[in-house]
Amino acid sequence: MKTTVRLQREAFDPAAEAAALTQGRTDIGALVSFTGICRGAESGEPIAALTLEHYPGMAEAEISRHVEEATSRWPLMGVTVIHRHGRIEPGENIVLVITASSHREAAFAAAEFLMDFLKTRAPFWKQVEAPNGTTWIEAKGADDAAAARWQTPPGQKAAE
Amino acid sequence: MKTTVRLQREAFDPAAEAAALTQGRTDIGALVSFTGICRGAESGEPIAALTLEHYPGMAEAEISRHVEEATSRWPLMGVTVIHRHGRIEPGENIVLVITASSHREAAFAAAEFLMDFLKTRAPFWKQVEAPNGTTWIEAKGADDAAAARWQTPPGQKAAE
Amino acid sequence: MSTLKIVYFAWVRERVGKAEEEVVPPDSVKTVADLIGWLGERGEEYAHAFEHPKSIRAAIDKSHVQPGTSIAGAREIAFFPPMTGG
Amino acid sequence: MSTLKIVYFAWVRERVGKAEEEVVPPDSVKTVADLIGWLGERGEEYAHAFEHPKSIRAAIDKSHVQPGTSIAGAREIAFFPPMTGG
Repeated sequence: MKTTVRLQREAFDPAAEAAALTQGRTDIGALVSFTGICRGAESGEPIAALTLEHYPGMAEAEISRHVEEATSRWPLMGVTVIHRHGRIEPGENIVLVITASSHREAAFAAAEFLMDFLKTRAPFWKQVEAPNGTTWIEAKGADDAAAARWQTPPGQKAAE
Repeated sequence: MKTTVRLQREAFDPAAEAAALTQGRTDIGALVSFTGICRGAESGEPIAALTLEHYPGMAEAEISRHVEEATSRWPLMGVTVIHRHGRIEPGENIVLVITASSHREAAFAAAEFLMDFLKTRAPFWKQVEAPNGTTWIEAKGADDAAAARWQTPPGQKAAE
Repeated sequence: MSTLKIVYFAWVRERVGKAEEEVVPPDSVKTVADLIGWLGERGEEYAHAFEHPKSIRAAIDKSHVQPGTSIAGAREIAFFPPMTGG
Repeated sequence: MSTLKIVYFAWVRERVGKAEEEVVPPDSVKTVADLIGWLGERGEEYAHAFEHPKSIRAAIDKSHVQPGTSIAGAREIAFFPPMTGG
């Protein structure tokens, strides 16, 4: 099991990360990659950039915890999660989740699980830089609902 | 809406295909990529290669039909499906599905939908080349069950 | 009935021993299932290929069809095992 | 009670006007909710930051906690809006 969790200001290269996960292996049959990209508009209004604030230490710990949970739930052969912080312009990547497994079901489920938890539990906050000032993006109920899909397995502590 | 459907003998480059889908756009917020890879063992036995046979004409038509269905079900901004045929060795890519949308839910759902249908409806057959001869891979009931998740929307012809 | 092109794939092709052929079935052959039954009586290799009709999938003019589908007007009928692509 | 490090993020940080501070709450402050109530009375900027306690999330020593969680033994308590990463 190869896992990578990184928080960084710099851009990342999804292809290089995928290659690092599969390199030299012939047991991986399915690779799912999710890339979250900064859009040029929020609520119909053009934006200049997003600034991502995060809670150092907690962000990494929270992501690592969910990566561990994913690897205990599904038969994964590799997981990579990279989340950027700082200023990000439209068209730039924000977040990357890659999951590798022998079959597609586990790879898809784990990638969705990780994204749902990144959206609702990882301590990051997006601020929008628009022509008329800066505003904080509001959390969406739909994201909480998506995260709630992943019922806590019996015997584990329920999500707080 | 940018859609690409290709059947080919040659290897493909998932990163180049993803770049082609997102290039010059700032309305895409979520990019999901699925890569199916030839594993080095089948049912616990090492294999030398897979050979993928397909039904020319029908394979492309069937994939295009499902790409169209995906774009009518989810608000997608781009879809790429590439399926190889011929001889493929362990570690090589077999199939690529990329979906782009403004939000992750649509991108994930469409990618899973397309993979479930590629597994069960696209006319491809995998033959295993092993030390002791060649055998055809048997279809899995689990794949049919996965495809059955995607109920036909009302008013449309049920899947045959 | 006029001439019909039949194409075979994967182990159906291997068992029949050819990738395609032209046949002229009798008028009594009206459906895909009828055609499977008629082909199955053309010799040992056909009997082997079609011994388990439930394992055979069919397409008319490159669209999936069911055993009960009429073959009237068909130009090309394909027989193959359940698909294993992706 | 001993000294407690409080850290703020996003609009909670902006409203309070600082990213972190050290406080010594009275012994009557036992839970996260108590602490929010106590901080909210420290001035207009705090009142503004904590005016809707339901919109405030908290972490003790970098783990999510609920309003009813005891702050006994905490070294660092963080307050922030619902997360919007990913």
